[in-house]
Amino acid sequence: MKLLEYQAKQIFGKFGIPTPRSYIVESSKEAEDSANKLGGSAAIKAQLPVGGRGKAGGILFANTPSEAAEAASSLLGSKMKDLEIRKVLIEEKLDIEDELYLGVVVDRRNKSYVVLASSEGGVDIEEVAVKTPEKIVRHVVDPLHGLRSYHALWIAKQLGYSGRKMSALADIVGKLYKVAVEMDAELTEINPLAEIADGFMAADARLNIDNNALFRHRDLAETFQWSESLELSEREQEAGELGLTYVELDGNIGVIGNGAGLTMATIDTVTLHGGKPANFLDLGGGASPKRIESGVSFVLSDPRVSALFVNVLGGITRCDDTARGIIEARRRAPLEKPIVVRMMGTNEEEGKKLLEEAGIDTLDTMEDAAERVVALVGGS
Amino acid sequence: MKLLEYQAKQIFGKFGIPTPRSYIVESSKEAEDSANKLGGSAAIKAQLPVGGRGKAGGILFANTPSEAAEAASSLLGSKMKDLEIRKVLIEEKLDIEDELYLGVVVDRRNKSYVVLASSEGGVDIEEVAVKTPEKIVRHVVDPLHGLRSYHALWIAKQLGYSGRKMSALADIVGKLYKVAVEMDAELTEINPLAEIADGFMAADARLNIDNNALFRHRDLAETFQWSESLELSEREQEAGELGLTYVELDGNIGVIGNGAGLTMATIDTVTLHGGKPANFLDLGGGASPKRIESGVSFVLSDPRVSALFVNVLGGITRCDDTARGIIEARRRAPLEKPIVVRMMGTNEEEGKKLLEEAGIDTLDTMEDAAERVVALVGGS
Amino acid sequence: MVKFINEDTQVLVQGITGIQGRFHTKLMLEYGTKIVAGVTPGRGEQEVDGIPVYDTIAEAQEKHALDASIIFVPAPYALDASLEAIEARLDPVAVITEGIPVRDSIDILARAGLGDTTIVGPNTPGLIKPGMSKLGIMPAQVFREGSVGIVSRSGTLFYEIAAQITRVGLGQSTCIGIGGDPIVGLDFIDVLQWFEENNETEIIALIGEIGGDAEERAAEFIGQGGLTKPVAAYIAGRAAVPGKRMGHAGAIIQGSAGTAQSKIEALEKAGVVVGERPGDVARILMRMT
Amino acid sequence: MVKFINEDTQVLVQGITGIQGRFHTKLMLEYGTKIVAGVTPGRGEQEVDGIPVYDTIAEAQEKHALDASIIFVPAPYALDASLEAIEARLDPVAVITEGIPVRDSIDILARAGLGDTTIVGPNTPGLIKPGMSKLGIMPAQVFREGSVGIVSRSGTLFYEIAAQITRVGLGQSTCIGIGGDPIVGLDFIDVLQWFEENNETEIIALIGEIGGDAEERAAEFIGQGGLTKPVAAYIAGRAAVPGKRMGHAGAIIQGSAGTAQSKIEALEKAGVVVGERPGDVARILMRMT
Repeated sequence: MKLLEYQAKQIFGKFGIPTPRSYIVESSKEAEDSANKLGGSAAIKAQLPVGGRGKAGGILFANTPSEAAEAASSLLGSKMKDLEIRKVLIEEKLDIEDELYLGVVVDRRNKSYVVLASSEGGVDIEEVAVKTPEKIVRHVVDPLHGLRSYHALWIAKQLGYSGRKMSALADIVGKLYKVAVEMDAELTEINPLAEIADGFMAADARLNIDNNALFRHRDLAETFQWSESLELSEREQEAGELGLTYVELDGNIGVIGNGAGLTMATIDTVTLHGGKPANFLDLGGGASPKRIESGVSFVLSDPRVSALFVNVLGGITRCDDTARGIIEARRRAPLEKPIVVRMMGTNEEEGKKLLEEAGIDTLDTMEDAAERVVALVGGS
Repeated sequence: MKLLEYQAKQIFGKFGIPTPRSYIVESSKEAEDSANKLGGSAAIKAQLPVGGRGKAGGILFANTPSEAAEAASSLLGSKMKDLEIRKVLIEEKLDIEDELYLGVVVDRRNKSYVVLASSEGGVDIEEVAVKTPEKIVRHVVDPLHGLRSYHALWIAKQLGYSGRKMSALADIVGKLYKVAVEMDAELTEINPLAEIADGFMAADARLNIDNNALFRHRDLAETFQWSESLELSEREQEAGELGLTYVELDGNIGVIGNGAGLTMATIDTVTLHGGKPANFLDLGGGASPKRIESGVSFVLSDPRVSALFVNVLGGITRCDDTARGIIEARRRAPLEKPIVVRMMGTNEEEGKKLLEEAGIDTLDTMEDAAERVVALVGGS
Repeated sequence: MVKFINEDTQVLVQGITGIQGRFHTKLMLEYGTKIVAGVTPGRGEQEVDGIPVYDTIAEAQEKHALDASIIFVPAPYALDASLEAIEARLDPVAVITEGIPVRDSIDILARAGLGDTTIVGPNTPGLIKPGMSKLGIMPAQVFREGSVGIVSRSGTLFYEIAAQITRVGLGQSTCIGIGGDPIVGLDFIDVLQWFEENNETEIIALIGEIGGDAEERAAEFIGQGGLTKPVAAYIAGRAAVPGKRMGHAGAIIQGSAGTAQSKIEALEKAGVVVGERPGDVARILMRMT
Repeated sequence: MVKFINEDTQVLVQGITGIQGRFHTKLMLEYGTKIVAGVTPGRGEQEVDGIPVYDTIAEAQEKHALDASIIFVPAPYALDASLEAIEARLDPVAVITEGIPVRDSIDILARAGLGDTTIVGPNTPGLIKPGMSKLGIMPAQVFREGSVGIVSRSGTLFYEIAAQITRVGLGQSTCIGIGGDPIVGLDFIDVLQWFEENNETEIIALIGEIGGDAEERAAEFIGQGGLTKPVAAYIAGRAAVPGKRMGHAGAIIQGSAGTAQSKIEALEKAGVVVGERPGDVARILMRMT
């Protein structure tokens, strides 16, 4: 789950990270009032979970409250990267001396968190990593000890600070790590971290939370809904409500598999044969006839889909159950979309027999089935 | 710092440990109202940091609000173990099926916390430990892992519970450990932990907090003042304000030393020679003349003190500084109380010379000095 | 180094009273795995398929000499279940549970490292030595004794390829699913090292997918001579969309990192033959024998 | 086992810029201790008595080969300072700081155990090898080279008895203050074991006090033959009041536990000669030589 800037900043603030004074608003009138409270001038920032907002024109500046109202009005309701701007953040302008980067991410290789810091802030850190990797300070956290004050000081020192500013920066590093751990963050980032006269301030904020950990953050349930609604397509949201693991793609061949790897491989194979998958739908392990039916119906109901490819490896999932689910879905929605099934494993013969009786194509290998389904929609 | 029952219960409650409904009151009128809110019958419990309240008559029971008022009025203002009862807790009566003991204490030997649990609750756990040690379940916590759910379950199982009650008990064990760690407790205890029809409830609560950790619990500063005022004598409180490490004893020989061990040994030696120390006062390491003067003046001002024994081992603390402090204290309060000084170490000669000039006795060994001071107050 | 179970290994099932736990306990018993006890907190004193259930491992250990564990408990309880297994010095511990928070996995693995416990997973199908025993949830019928070692991040794709290997007549020595999460215990390199030393394994199938750089690291290890046995590989997710999680928590292309292309190139550079389609793996292996 | 400093040991002072740190750095340097660096966060790039100061140990280690550390930082920061020393693999680490929360001490010692770092203290005067070096705050003039090993929970009482031992002409081999807190790293038994193996130590003085059961455990160790060299002891606090803390955080009689009487009886049962007065210790030791 990706939090919006203002949500991330609220959480950062709770952990004691300095953030600029700001107001979140949904109208130009509120924007004007807020700018007034901030003393007239302000930054007006579109709240969307996308990178590169600045370049895309999502951050405007105003010198007076009326300018702020105008800026807010130009942003609100407009679209950026296909998403509608519904909220803007009205924030005090900072007198920035320098811009740093600070992030805590999951480090797969070291099986821990890694703190990344750079004196090159305000730009894409991946670019910095490619162009000037020596400008990135990395500290892999030992999970048994956590990030201690002396680690944070070392990081701040590596960025070239000493004395009071070093201590202030180290304090923020320590708190950002605390945010990462306590909020179960996949990524937490301050970019840029603004150096100002008497310290530092989080000028921007990113916080992506591990969906698997939401049971520890029940207060974020509502935020989660909102975040899903921004990130996912309508069909993806519907699939989520049905409990299906579904990703929308832009083709015309519906793809259903059991298991993430197998479903990915199915999509790859369809693509290799010149077909264009319309979706990725993983039924998961030990799917029941009911679940299979629900998945098949969901994909068939997609107007973009001209044919469906179901690829099931029977292990815990039984082939006869799969067949029954498919047949039931077809019975309920008697559309003229062809279905190609490839199944193998537990109760394979029984499943194939059921499908044949229902007039549904079955093939023995993934390759053959992929070829057939591509041919059915008119080939590559 | 010893918290009172009601303070401990408030904290336990915050950590999710079930506690009875209750009201803390300071008048019989409030007691009546509270009993009313509880449905009429109630337990009325004196709030004092002493053990064995029940036996001493500090816990009364009422079946009606007016009985509660009467009970509260009999307790409030009365004394128990020399302490005045200023608050009583009005608490719902529990329908108790069984009483358990649950505690978390610091385990010096294993350098960790140890969880103690017993099916023998409501009685002194030290007595249980002596008489029927097999009835105490002990679990030493590995500080690197903490007390995990499976440890808590094991403890609950050892007490003879299974199924839902085991889980409920384990939950409380886990939370009590959390209280111990997060509150920096030296001792945290539920005795008795009442087994009721649908679970367990903390019928009593003890929570002693490590004074060294108060910097992490600033919200308890006020509680600390109150707690000190209950536990310490007036002179001990005054000494505390002067920053002196002082314990009041019941004799007539003032004793001042530098370092806890040396001061204890001084008291022992005075006692061995038949004297009765009036106090323990440890100047600590590297005491300044100012600090020494303050300590000497403080002890001399005690009307019970007939003679003073100052025993200083000069290391970081200098003997000449000690002498100057003593002389200045004597000058400011020219009482006719004899002072015996034994000093040794850094600048010993200079110190002795200064004292001799001021007419103050100095001796070379602790033993001789102890003998002399005992003789001065009239021997054993 | 990876310890493996054999016919004498006494296995504990954590979360044995749940639907998954019950189901797979039965299947593992049928396959010959020596399951001697189960644990589900609050469900002590029951039985599942004749296996006694305890509330804690400590109690189970009073009655049984336990060696290895397989964990089916729901994600919110998997942290403590894993730590309990680690503290009880069980090894290996296969964590089947899907959906464990990354923070918990980090914690589990750090503590496992203290006592040198091998954690397989989380989010793994487990491991199987065909014909002898399995500590996992894979369908037994697709495996057959043989000389191919399989290591995979995926579950069903792993069975798919194993089935094809079996069909071409090769069979498998040992097959290990390392798990589809971003953070897993046993990784490709650990397993490849073990295959290198394992006499029963002659050739290896490596099944990877998009996300992270586990395959690139494996390629580096192979390229540096860490593995001398021939490897055939397949990488799922060539057609995946960047930024979208493809089912597995770990299967996501972030920015330009974790693409199938990057993994395929790295593996090929290290001398691994990478198939275009899953079916290619068995064909390539056949050529290698 | 206890490592000790010698003339080659390179010592770090943590909290070197504080009043205590500065003062004792000077005294230790005068005694011959090879202090090579100091650390105070936020005070890097300064100097104390010619010793360079760094913000972190990591930086100090880039310039110096550090062996041991002595810690003077205020109690609220002692946890991190100790962990920093442990992580930097310094050994031994003498924690002079008084008033550290027990919870922090527990944490420090648990983590020290992972890497086998010896923590002396907290709330200790440190250790001294008379005539060679000291890692502590004891006044040097009361010590002299000799054959008595001293181990003590107390500070000044330890100096008092050392001075008397010196005065009777015996001198000391090695003296270690284990600290006056309830929870300390190095304890009586560790030191007694070390004395048993240490050729320079012929007889031993053990200085205990009320609170806890460290002396009883030492007595048990001696009684079971763990120590064969003769021991003279003194226990402070015969006249102490139960329930009152006598200066040291650890010096408190709780209920019937931790009394001087219990300790004296245990030690005497183990064959230790216990003096009634501090001055008795030197006299007893004289008779033992």
